[in-house]
Amino acid sequence: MRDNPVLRTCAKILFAPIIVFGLYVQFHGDYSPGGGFQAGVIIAAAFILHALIFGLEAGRRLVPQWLNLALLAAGVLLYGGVGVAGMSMGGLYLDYNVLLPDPSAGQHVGIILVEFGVGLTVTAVMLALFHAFAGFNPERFGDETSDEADHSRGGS
Amino acid sequence: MIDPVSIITDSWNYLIVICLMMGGLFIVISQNNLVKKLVGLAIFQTSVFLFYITVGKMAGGTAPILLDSADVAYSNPLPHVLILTAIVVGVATTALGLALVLRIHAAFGSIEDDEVLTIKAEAALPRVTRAASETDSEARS
Amino acid sequence: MSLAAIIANLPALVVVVPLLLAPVAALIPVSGAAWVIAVIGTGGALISAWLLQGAVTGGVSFSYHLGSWPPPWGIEFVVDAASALTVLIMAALSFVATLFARRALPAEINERDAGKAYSAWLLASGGLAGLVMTGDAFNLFVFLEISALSSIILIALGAGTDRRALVAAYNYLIIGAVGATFYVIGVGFIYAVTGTLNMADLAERIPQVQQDTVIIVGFGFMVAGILVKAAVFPVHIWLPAAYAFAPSAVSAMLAAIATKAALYILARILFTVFAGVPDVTALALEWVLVPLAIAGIFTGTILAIYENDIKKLLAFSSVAQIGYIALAFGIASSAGIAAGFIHIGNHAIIKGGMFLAVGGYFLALRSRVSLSAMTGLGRRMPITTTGFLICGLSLIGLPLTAGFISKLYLVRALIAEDMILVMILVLVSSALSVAYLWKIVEILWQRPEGDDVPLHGDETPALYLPLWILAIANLWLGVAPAPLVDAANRAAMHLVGGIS
Amino acid sequence: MSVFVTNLLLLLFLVFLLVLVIMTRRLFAVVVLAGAYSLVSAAMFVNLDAVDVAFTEAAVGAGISTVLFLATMAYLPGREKVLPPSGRIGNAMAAGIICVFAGALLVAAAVELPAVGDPNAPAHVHVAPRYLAESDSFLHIPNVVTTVLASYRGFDTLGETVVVFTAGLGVLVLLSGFTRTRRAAQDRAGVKEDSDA
Repeated sequence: MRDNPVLRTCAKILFAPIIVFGLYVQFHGDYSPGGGFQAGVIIAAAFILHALIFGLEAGRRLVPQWLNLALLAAGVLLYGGVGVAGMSMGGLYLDYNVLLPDPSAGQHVGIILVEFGVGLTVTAVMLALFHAFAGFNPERFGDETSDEADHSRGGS
Repeated sequence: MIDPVSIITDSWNYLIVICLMMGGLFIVISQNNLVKKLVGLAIFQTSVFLFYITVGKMAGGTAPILLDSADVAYSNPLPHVLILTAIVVGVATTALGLALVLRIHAAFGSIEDDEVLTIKAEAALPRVTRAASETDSEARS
Repeated sequence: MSLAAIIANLPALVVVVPLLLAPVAALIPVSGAAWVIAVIGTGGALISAWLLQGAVTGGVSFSYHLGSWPPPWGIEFVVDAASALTVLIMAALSFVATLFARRALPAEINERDAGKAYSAWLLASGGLAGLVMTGDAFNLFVFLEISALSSIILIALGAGTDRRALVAAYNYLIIGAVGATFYVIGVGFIYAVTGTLNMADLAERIPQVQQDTVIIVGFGFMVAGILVKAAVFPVHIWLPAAYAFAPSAVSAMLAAIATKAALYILARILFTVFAGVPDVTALALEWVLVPLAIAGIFTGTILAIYENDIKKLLAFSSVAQIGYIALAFGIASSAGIAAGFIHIGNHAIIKGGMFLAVGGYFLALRSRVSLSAMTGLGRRMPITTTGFLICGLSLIGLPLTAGFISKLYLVRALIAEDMILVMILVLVSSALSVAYLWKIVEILWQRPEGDDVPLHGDETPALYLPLWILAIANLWLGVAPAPLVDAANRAAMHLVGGIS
Repeated sequence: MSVFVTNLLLLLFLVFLLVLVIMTRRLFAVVVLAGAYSLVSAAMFVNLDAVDVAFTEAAVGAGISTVLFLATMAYLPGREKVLPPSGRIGNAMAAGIICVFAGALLVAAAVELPAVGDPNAPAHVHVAPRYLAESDSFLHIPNVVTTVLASYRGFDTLGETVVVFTAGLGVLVLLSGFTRTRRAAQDRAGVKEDSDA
């Protein structure tokens, strides 16, 4: 699959438009169907396509595992952080009204931020799931070997 | 605007959806294969989603994305929100379940419930027999 | 953030602090540092829960509107005598278990997974707290899943010492998901005839609903789902394996708090949400919950008598103890519900302490703790064993221990309702529980036939201090039970008095 | 009327797919059929005005779930084991009794439910109208599902994000983690002993 020039070219051409479409779904969720969750799946699909065509290694170079884990946490923290911001600005948890002087505008900002948090986490999780399943090595867990062999394998 | 015939006839929706739910549950309980159990669970949950969305449907209504004209009936957005959450929860459960299935296969060499259960059943045996079967399995590996 | 803001937001902090520290812990590869995050998370929750309990002691109860949206449009947290007490018990126990986890958890898994394990740990404790606080029927499902998925991760980590943990985790996942889906079906039917998800609003609207069958079926499915999570007989089947094969620290935390949250929800659904249809709930209590509870008490006790693996034995004993709590709720009188809450607290410290002690044994033996492996441990690990014994005596209900107070109030409540036969059954089962405890005690001080099994390391305060905190709590609550009993009485009054 | 006909057709198609899933023994086929089930459900969601749900179901149920199932199947035997008829029939009987009982209860309740689409059903008149009204007048966001999801029930969605995070965490621990499987009663003497001193 990796040596097929048609697939490689298609993947290169499609990569950016898929992400752009994902961003559209993310930020246009106020007006049309869509939002962070759907966008996250779409954006992850672009990276998964890349990894399918160019290999898991190349995919991991594009988004290393530490970055993936960081994004995973960042989304939850962003969402939760918006809630904490609401608290610290005198409102209750997840109160968007207090984020800006105008409650309606505050709601807009809050909704966009939390949807972005959802999108971030979902993208990262989908990518992590793909890499974990595709890169699963049953040998690592199959039977006990010495712990030296254990520690020499893959980094986190 | 409301078609009375469609209201009467649409009540069948619930009945068929209940059949679908129970079909999914049937797979979860009756099947022996760990992957097929998860498939059944996904079908069970998807059917429950259909039930919720049916509750939210309003006859002659449209999707709850507001239009400029005033006299439009919208379907209930609340079940949609609940089900969006539930779908995500469902896929999370499926992913974790599949990861467990892979680990079980790596550790036991089987994804059939009865075979894995047999190995588990050894644990219920008195200590002596269990120790014997453990040595046995180690000798094999 | 100002102090005033913190105090105003205490109900949210109980849940949000652990949940938001979880992703932080996941990023930390160093076991010790991740543990510090876990201590901050559970400690923060404990302080918040303590302050909340202080606030409701004066009889105040209030609702916290998440996102400032008033219920039933938004989601609310309910802070009252019942929820504050339950959440305080759970926060305290998960904090103590976290102290124990410092040494115990990294020893049973690979240390490079410790950060993620502590993350799951925080998610489980935050998720269970959310379960208790929330006043929204669907939000409850979300927390049900957070706590279930994170518990499954923790149980599966037991594969580091025993591969059967994977099967236990898978079975819990399937059974738990089916239970949660039953709950969602129930909520869906109730929603279709009431149009609301808020529990207080549901309680108001349910009596006005004409469609009786929908209410009965919806109620039945919701309760069935919760019974699975609470591990009430006969849907307890996931519990023994899950507790037996999870890492020791995880067993201790789950045994202490996981089923307690579900039992509290059961009480809430029975006595507040469906309070408006008393004939339905009375029927369910009398013909379903009480018989199941008694069956669970005897099944659990008898299985425990014949079990050799000590963790499994304690897990079977948990099935029996859950039966006592369910039975107490089944009495449905104010005194009965109070007895239920007393036992929620006491069983948490009893079983939490016993699992912590077994964790200590495990780390010394470095193998599954079976009865034969425990031979003579009483001499060689006196501090751990004494703590274990105190909790054990409390479990069978010896006077001057917390367990005695539980039994006392349960028996009193049964007598007050003229349920003499049930009371006799409770006493018989208590006598039976002496059998399995005595079996353990005997072996602990027996001289081994051959040489002693070599132990790995001496007893360290890191392992026995958390145990002793709980052992002393057992004695203290046995001698001076007033704080817990008063709080439980207030909780019961609040639930039976309806939502005011 | 057309909504009803399409619904009925889609539902019957779902029943058909379900029967196929139960009958099929090749796990690859089962997994693909389950994906098809999700996709048809998504079509049904569109038909019932739940466009956001349909979008998600198509992307997640039919997309990600199927990919994960297929990825798992790559490591596993492709056929399920056929039990001896005694065991198979026993399992099916037990499951059948539970499902028929639960299904009968649900049917008894379902016939009492407000008719599908009844605009006066409690679900339409109680809580939901405020969302529809306020989303326009106060929030100025046309997609009501987004406002309810992110604002009114934003805490649910935080929980949902946490659930996704939990699943990601769990899969990472289970499939790319370092805790190896051990068989019963294996001690770890000398491995971990001084790691924490």
